[in-house]
Amino acid sequence: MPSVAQSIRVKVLFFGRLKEVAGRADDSVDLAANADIEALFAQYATRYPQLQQYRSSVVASCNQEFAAWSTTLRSGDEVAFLPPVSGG
Amino acid sequence: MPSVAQSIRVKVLFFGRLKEVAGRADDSVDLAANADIEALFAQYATRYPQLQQYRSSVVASCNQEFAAWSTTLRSGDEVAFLPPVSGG
Amino acid sequence: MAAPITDLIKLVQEPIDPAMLAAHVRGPGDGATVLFDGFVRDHSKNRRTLYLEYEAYEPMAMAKMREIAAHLHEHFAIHAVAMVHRLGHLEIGETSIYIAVSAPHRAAAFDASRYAIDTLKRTVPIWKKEYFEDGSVWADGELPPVPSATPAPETAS
Amino acid sequence: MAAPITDLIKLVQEPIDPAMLAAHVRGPGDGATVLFDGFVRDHSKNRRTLYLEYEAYEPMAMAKMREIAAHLHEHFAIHAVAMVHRLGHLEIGETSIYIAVSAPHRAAAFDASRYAIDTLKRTVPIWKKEYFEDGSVWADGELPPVPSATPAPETAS
Repeated sequence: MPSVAQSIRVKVLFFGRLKEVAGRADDSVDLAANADIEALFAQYATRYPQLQQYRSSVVASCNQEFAAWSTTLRSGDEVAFLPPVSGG
Repeated sequence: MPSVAQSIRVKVLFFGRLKEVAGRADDSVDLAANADIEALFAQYATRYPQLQQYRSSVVASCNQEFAAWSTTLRSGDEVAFLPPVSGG
Repeated sequence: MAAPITDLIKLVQEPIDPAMLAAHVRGPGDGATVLFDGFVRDHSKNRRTLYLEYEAYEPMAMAKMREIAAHLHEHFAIHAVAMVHRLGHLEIGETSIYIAVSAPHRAAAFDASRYAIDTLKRTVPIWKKEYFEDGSVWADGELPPVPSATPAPETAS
Repeated sequence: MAAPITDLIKLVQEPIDPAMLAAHVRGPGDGATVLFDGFVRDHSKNRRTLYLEYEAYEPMAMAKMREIAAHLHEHFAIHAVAMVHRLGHLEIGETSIYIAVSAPHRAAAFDASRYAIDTLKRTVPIWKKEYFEDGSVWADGELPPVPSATPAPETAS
């Protein structure tokens, strides 16, 4: 785990099949400062290897707005991993 | 009036403002055999001169189907004079 | 050119019941209905409308509405159509025309609904008289397209 | 980007009441409402559907639905919008999404209704799980468009 000075804490949400693959709907995680959403996903894909296969069919949001994978995270951000939407 | 052998009898209907101009909703009229819808309208325009100004904004139907002004009438036909439609 | 049995095409004097029409068209294989509700506006060309009167050439209007429904089935992947026009005296806000179209998928229902109301307004012999505080006028309308030559007529008697 | 006060945007667990939504959007200056009713089909890809479960990322779904309503007001000459999506367990035939759009003239209401449902299906974070006799699947969906570069983020704390 990174030292306190170098780490940020973000809230993470999983929806749809991602929630089933991760076995959880939400999490709170410590990351290195300057980590982006891509790095956050990679960290979960290490923990839940099945997640990796969904990478190309997932979009991410940061603070309830769609966000690029390269978005740099800040402490307190709420990141969600969203499979293809099927409302309506 | 034409002789019986040469005449046909048609039913005539007026709608919308034409009904007001003609002062009637329906009529039954004798016409020369081979008369067309144009001739029928002309006959009413003679009787109700105000009708003439509507000629270009009227369509006719024969037996409840839109019909050309050159349609030759037969005895028993139901002709209607229809102003621009405004349902909906 | 009779409309399929599932369709409901009517001219009525009494108020239209939207829930009944929406329920009428819904089938278990459908996924969407598009409903068009046309009702009386409180103004027309900057004049305050008091009420409207609708009249129709009823048998021909019914025939033309059935033709529209038949066209919808031929050209769009829809399930059922309900199309009801009210006649007589209508107050502000009262529904004059209600069209319900159901389909397995929404695109066909949208396309069919729009075709139906656009065509009804151009071709169905119904007329609207607008009553204002200082008089009344027959609404401007559209002149239906008419065949330019005489089709072979049916003998009427 | 708040929607005007006349709009009604909701996520609900209980059945949707179409008559209430239709009444909500109708104003005296309007002449038409277009209503879109999306409900549960009895089949999906030739399999018999038993029921559906919908889930949402609720605060973001609400934000995206409000954005859609705001877009409608900016781009179409409409009066009001009601847009309600149901979540949880839905039986065959039950309404999952209902959109009501009112306008003085029908073209804007049609265009806005279609834009609303098309955009909702592409961008609002809601997911549908289909239950069949022999199992369940998350429905195929659409991947929302995502900014390719990072917008300047708001500081979150």
